[in-house]
Amino acid sequence: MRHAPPAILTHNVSVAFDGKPAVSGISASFPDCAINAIVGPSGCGKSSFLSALNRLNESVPGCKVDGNIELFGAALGRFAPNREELRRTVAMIFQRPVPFPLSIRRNMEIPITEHYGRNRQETAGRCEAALKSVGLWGEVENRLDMPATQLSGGQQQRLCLARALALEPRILLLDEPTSALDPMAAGLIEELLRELKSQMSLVLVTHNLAQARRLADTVTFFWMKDGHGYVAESGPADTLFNTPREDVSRAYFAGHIG
Amino acid sequence: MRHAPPAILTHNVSVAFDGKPAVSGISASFPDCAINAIVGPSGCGKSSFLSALNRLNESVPGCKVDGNIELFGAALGRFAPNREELRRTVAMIFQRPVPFPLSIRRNMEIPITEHYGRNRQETAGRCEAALKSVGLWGEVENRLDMPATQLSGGQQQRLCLARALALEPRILLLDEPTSALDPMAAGLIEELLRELKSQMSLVLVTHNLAQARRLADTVTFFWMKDGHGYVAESGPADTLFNTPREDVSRAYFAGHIG
Amino acid sequence: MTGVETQNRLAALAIWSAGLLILGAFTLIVGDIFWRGFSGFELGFLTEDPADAGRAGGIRSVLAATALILLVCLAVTLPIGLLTGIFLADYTAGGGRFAPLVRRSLDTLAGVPSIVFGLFGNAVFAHLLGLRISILTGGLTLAIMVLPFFIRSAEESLRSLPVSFSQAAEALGLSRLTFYGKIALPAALPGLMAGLVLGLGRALAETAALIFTSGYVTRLPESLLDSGRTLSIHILDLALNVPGGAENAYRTALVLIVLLFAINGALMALTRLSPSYREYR
Amino acid sequence: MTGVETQNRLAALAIWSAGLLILGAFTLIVGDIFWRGFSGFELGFLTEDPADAGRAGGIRSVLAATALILLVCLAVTLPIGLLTGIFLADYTAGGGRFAPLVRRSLDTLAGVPSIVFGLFGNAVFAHLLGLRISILTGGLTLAIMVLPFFIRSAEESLRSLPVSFSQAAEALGLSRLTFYGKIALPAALPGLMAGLVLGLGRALAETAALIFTSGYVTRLPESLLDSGRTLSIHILDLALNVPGGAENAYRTALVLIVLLFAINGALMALTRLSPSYREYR
Amino acid sequence: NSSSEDIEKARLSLTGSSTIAPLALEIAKRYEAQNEGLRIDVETGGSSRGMADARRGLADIGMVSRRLKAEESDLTAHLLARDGVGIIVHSSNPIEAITGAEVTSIYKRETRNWQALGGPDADIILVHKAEGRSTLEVFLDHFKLDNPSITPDVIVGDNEQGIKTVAANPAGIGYVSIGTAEVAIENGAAIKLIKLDGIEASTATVADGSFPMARELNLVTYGEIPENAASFIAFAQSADVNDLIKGQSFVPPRR
Ligand SMILES: Nc1ncnc2c1ncn2[C@@H]1O[C@H](COP(=O)(O)OP(=O)(O)OP(=O)(O)O)[C@@H](O)[C@H]1O
Ligand SMILES: Nc1ncnc2c1ncn2[C@@H]1O[C@H](COP(=O)(O)OP(=O)(O)OP(=O)(O)O)[C@@H](O)[C@H]1O
Ligand SMILES: [Mg+2]
Ligand SMILES: [Mg+2]
Repeated sequence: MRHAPPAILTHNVSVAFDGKPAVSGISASFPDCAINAIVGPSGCGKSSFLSALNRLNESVPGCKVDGNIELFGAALGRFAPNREELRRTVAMIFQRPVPFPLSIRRNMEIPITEHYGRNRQETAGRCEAALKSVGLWGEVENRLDMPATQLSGGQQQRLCLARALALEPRILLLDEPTSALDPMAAGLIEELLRELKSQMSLVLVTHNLAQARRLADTVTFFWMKDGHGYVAESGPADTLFNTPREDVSRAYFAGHIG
Repeated sequence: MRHAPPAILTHNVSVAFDGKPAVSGISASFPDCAINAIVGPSGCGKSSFLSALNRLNESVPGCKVDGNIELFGAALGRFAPNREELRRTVAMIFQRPVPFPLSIRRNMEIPITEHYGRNRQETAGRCEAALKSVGLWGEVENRLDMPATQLSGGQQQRLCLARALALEPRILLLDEPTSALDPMAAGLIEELLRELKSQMSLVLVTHNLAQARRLADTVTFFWMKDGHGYVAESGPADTLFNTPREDVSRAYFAGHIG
Repeated sequence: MTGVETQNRLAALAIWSAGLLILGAFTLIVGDIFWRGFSGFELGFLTEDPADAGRAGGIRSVLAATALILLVCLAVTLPIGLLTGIFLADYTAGGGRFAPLVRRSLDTLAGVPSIVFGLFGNAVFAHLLGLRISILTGGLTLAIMVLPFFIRSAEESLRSLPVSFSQAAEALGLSRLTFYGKIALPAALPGLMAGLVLGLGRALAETAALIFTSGYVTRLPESLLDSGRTLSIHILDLALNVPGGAENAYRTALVLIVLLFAINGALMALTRLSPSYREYR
Repeated sequence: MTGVETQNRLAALAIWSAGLLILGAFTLIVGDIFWRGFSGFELGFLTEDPADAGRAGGIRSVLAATALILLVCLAVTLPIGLLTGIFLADYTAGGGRFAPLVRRSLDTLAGVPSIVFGLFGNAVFAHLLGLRISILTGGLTLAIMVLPFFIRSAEESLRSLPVSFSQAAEALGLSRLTFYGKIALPAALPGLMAGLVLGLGRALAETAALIFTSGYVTRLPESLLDSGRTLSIHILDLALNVPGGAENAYRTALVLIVLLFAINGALMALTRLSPSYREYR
Repeated sequence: NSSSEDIEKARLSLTGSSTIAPLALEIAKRYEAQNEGLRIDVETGGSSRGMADARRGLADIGMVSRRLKAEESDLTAHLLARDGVGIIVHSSNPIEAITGAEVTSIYKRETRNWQALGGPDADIILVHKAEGRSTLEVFLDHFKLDNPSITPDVIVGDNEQGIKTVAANPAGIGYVSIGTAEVAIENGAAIKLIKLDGIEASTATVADGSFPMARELNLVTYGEIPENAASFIAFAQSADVNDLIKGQSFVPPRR
């Protein structure tokens, strides 16, 4: 009897900018229905690696991704027939919330109609469901036509989450999603992520070790050597935090370096 | 026999933007010849408070600072006769290095000639001494006329430090000075800060608890209540990290919140 | 160094003086037009056609021709200008080595004397394409003249948008069409409008390019293939060729400036209606 | 939705077409001038003064007058333009409620027909200030016309600098004079140069404003108080008033365009020398 | 379809001198009012363009603000009106009359001060027209002057510009269209027309032929004249338009 394939399986992935590698030789496996944290110091290529998973750095000039990526057991190309489909299925949330400078409603509607066609009722339904799932519905229900940029930082980030969730992704990539938010707002997002992991695979890049301790099921620890990042150690969260094998992980998790 | 006054003493300082307080009631004391860390989650007003110490937020429209600030026992106004003198004496380093888009040499020279007049030899001397003190001289000695923006992130941050140190400040404010740098570059800066504390008082805002543990002599912990920041606890680093008094500090330093 | 404070004060003085000087020049020039244009201004000036070579009557037909020419100009400038602006602002759209060439061409075109555009429009649109001396020919010629300005300002306003918008749109799997149509252009609206105002201003002020293309006729135009004169040509003709035409020249200039204010105000009001506005002052 | 890919391809097609269209129009217009201007072009055209109403001889004196007028225009535009640009870009400089007023005035001025500037310059500079119809009067009038464009583009390029520069300068206790003079203006150089190129282009292309201010004289100017005609006026005059003047009109247009290219190239080369260049493509 | 052809047929186009254009426009309006269905488009672009467009068939009728030269005899001129060119000085100048010889001597820079003519002690400021202007040709022709020998203080392009320049220079002298000058004086411009060789410079003396320095305003055609154009020219040359000609400050020719 075989296990279900992991949500994400990478083999020897490297990302280079203008020929200069930012990360290289990344082989990692992220299970479904789990929060997979990526931790490590600045500049070690966490964001670059994350963007490779939904081919978002393809539009960065001079950026080249090598290696194999499989999603749910299928090569990236077979998993999603085209880039748009891939982006819908593998959603991405950034450090700073990026609401479009439009109304809250338009922020939600534009991606929904793009992927599911123009159907007024279905769109409204999806929009409401997604906003409810991030706990924003009650707060904005009566002012959907107000500019999204007038929301607080935490609300904006939740709106961005809702915007992505409305497309029903199977994988959610998060690049330090709470590091620009105040602790209450960050707490709300953390709670949300815990709820979401029953439905999808989450990959969470974070600087905040405490956050990783609180949330992560698996941890992948990036470190730098020769000017580019690599995976120094990875595995279940417990193992990494309590009994890391490598010297560098031990020093990092004990707070001596990084 | 009286002790020397602390480098910085604030009493009931608050900073508000457009009437909305970002931090309030900050009373703190930072000794000379020490690294004083300010830690706390995002948005709790650490940067706002730091800018108040050299009146940098005076030029932000709508920003109002209240309360008393004393430097080396003298009220801010008496300590430095004017704003420019104050900025020279109380230097500030930002999260992202801000080299001016000019040559390395010009970056160093402009502030020196502004404060000490145009004296070719003295300027060159100060420039060299400052670059040496941050360990950059050997790396750039032969290419002082290359654009500063072509340096690596770590080198840029050290250039910014040198630029400030050339003015011989007595207090150095640092707002997450390593959070955008890779671990090697960050390590160099940390070492530098340790050296500098024999000559001046450093105030270091950091998100990185491990960094605070490694460097800090005193720690001031900011937390949020009612939408604005306040000092939840402060004192010697040992005390805060090992035996915090307040519940919130205990939870924060144990990694349960923030 | 307390000299620094003095320096700051001197700098502020110089900067303020420059601002005041500009405002002064503006007041002088526009004030002069208002002063002279208002004396003896009657509403009939707007509803009657010119008579006695423009000395008598009003400017109804001239206003109509001006409006039509501007519409033709806009109909060409807006789509081509926006597309080319996107082309220049967005490297992935193909810019690469080609964009600097287009940009340089535009800068050169911006400096070609308008009389050359006039001769070109006359040769190509009026005669080669058989559009005659007409509102259509004039509008097309104006469009070529205004495009360099509009494109550069469209490029600038698109370029000033944060890249995170484009990144977020890509991450949501939006097409470029959706991104530009529904997000970037609405967000860049204030800048685009400012560019449009500048472009329209230039179009309204143009004479040399129009003498040969839209013409001189003061009859009320019945179709886009009729010739018609614009406000600026009317002013020029009254000032240069019609003895005793100065009064009506100033009145026409007054109308033109009020029109400019109105267009400016209307476009800004439109901009303010968009939810993108608050973000970008 | 594979429609998205199709949409992307359609968008790319439209955007590229627009770029090509602009390049095509440019080639047509500038090519036409080159084609006609080159036939029978001799170097003597640049070193002789016009003869026989411009039909014979060259354009030496016209070139000289043009250069002088541009210099006067620059000498006024640069300082005032930069100061006002700073005024508008920098709220602490005093902008506040006053800046929008100045900005609106500039937009309006940009749309005032140039003939009005001509009449204004004639009344104020030539007669009221007693500068006569002269190169000085022409240059000053041009400066007023070009300022709105230059200021707006100076404002834009200053505004596009990261605020962190200004913040860092303040943290180092630099005066505003130092900040603008040594840091911001050098950093904004590429944008400023682009604005200057546009402004100079407009100045070179202007006719209506100069007819009443710098005049028609084709003698080699001996002082700034002499009258002198610019290349554009020469072209206009040859095209409109001198039977058989078309050939030399095209030759003059050719010279003007080559001049524009040269100015553009020179300013860009200057920009590339500055260390700020690499940061801001 | 045939109706659109009819419209094509019933179109008449004029182009050329910007001096004549306002007058032609008024005449065309009146003629259109009398001939339902006919459209006359008056365009401008200068005398030389008028001739060029007439030759190339781009316009039915050209407008030329001077007598045709010998080498332009391929075109047929139809005299529309006359325009006198008068000498003007500043209104504060006591000089009331001038002779041809004095004008020649002033423009040759032999006479340099108004005192020589009994005026104030002030250096004469010479205002001259740009080359290619028909007023200039009339002036040079009348005084048998050679243009390159003249070194004026100011060169102007149009009549309005000449008037503005003299009005601003108390020591100025210039020559402009008499009709235009009369209107300007009526509107308070600080200039005056002075007698030339004892003859009053006014539209009246131009009309009766006694004022010697004048130019022709012509309509020109090339080759066979279409019927439409011929009847318009006939109308434009009839006494029916005298009021319009006078209205534009020109002088109707003796018919
Ligand atoms: N668009 C780009 N062009 C060139 N180099 C880039 C680009 N993006 C990233 N890099 C380089 O790749 C390396 C890794 O950057 P990346 O942003 O992936 O690191 P990170 O681990 O996410 O850091 P942080 O924690 O600061 O976000 C860095 O050295 C950076 O300079
Ligand atoms: N220029 C400004 N205008 C208005 N509000 C501001 C401004 N700068 C900061 N604030 C507000 O003040 C509060 C504190 O911000 P501040 O940047 O001081 O926090 P911080 O602790 O430094 O956060 P971080 O760790 O993210 O840097 C925030 O709520 C922020 O929205
Ligand atoms: Mg990152
Ligand atoms: Mg901060």
